[in-house]
Amino acid sequence: MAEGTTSRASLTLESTIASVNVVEEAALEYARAAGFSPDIASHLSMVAGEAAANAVIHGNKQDSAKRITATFEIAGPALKITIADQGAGLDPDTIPDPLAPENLLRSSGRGVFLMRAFMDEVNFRKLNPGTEITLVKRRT
Amino acid sequence: MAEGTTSRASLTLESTIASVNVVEEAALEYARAAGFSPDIASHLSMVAGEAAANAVIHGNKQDSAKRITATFEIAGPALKITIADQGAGLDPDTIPDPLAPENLLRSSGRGVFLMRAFMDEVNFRKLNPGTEITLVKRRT
Amino acid sequence: MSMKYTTRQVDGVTILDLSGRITLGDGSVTLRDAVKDVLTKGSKSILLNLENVDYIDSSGLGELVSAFTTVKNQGGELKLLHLTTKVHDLLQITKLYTVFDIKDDEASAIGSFAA
Amino acid sequence: MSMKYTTRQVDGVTILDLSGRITLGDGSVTLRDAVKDVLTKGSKSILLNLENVDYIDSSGLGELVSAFTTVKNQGGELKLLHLTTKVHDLLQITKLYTVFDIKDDEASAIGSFAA
Ligand SMILES: Nc1ncnc2c1ncn2[C@@H]1O[C@H](COP(=O)(O)OP(=O)(O)O)[C@@H](O)[C@H]1O
Ligand SMILES: Nc1ncnc2c1ncn2[C@@H]1O[C@H](COP(=O)(O)OP(=O)(O)O)[C@@H](O)[C@H]1O
Repeated sequence: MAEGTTSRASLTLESTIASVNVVEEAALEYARAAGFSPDIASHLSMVAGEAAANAVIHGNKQDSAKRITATFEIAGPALKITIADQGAGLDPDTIPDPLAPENLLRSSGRGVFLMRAFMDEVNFRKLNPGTEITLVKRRT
Repeated sequence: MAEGTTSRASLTLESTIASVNVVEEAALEYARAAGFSPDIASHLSMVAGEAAANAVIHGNKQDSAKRITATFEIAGPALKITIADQGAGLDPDTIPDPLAPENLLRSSGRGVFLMRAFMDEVNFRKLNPGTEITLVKRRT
Repeated sequence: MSMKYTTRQVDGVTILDLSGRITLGDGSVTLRDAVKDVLTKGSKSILLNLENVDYIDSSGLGELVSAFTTVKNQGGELKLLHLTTKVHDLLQITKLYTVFDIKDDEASAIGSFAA
Repeated sequence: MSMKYTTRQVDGVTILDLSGRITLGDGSVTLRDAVKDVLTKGSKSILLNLENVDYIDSSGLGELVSAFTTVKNQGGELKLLHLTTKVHDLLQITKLYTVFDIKDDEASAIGSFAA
């Protein structure tokens, strides 16, 4: 896809694991379309899946009345993904550090850390109600 | 998923081949979630991809200003998929029969035929502008 | 995700061992280029081994038909080998089963070319 | 799509050859059940061969850690064999590389268990 091209996709999905898989697959497609290498596309897909899983599980608590939305935007050299839920919200500053010795053997708590490790930008925004997370990866 | 459960997903996607792949993957996920066998899920995915490809290519003619929408609904024993575009529309009665001897060696024209072969219901509806195609498959 | 192939020569027949998906986009283009390439190199007896092709859509079917007619128009023959059940069913319902010469056994498939 | 595994016994060590994806949902559940099953059968020396695992997410990492602590709490040992680069990198950035005993060679991995 040529530099400067902007494309957009938006998905409104129910709060299920199937929806997490759909977000992963969509992220993989758009990462490829944006020209990312297979390895980076795979990381982008994984991280988008982490954000979608959080929206489904922690945010909407798999409530069948609630939806998650995912958007994908290829703008110039970057892929921007947003994932939003209708849950109670979160304070990103309170998320425990999974690298701290006392957390190293926990069986969860590595999702947001992986997002930050693999993406160039990770931002949380409070919705009313819910959380929107924005993930940006730039081609270098 | 229990009988009677209704779940809904809706996707708004740009008019690209990447979007066709996203629709195929989403159809595969929801077909599995609806309890269809792997073979039928694969056919459902293929046929949803045919409808999305038609929306992108024949409908929106890959115009970057136009979008396609796809919805997935699991209702009781059925999966219902709709695909809509913003194109010039079509008259389904004018689609040539790909089984007619004079069409057998054509390199295209089998998409709608395959939809009808694999789905329980295939309906076309005229939008303003565009086409909406509804595909229904019931679990038996 | 998309299609891959390798090429073998046996008794004057070029066998293309295809694997993956022959679908809209990459898969169809790869098949077209592969067949063109074989024809350019002067071989006109082509056997497509579809044993490892598990997914074809209407674009892929269209590419198979195109390959068939392209080879035929140049005085050659294109045959199909080892269909999976899925691909077999697809050729059956689209009546393409009657168009293609479809083989189950590689040795006799090779022997069946006009040479 | 999701994870599969087969089980082998070598010199008192149970080797699980895993393949596919260890992710939220099926993949993680399969791993948990597999390890439980081995423990139930009385074996406490477990080697997870990850050679054919090409995709792990944070749930999968969590399941690996759970399996490790479950086996350890029962007085056993769980080690990892043949990491792909991708999985290796994931264990490195999450510092889990320091938690697990990770092996490159099957024979010496088997010899390293307390028995
Ligand atoms: N969308 C969200 N809504 C509410 N809370 C969230 C959301 N995403 C993450 N969290 C909170 O942040 C914590 C850390 O998330 P994460 O790093 O992904 O690890 P995990 O999901 O394995 O717990 C979660 O346990 C949860 O409390
Ligand atoms: N969404 C659409 N908008 C406009 N025309 C369409 C649409 N879908 C199908 N058509 C028309 O119907 C014809 C048959 O479609 P199809 O059976 O899928 O075969 P193919 O796409 O290979 O031509 C197309 O060639 C096109 O003219």
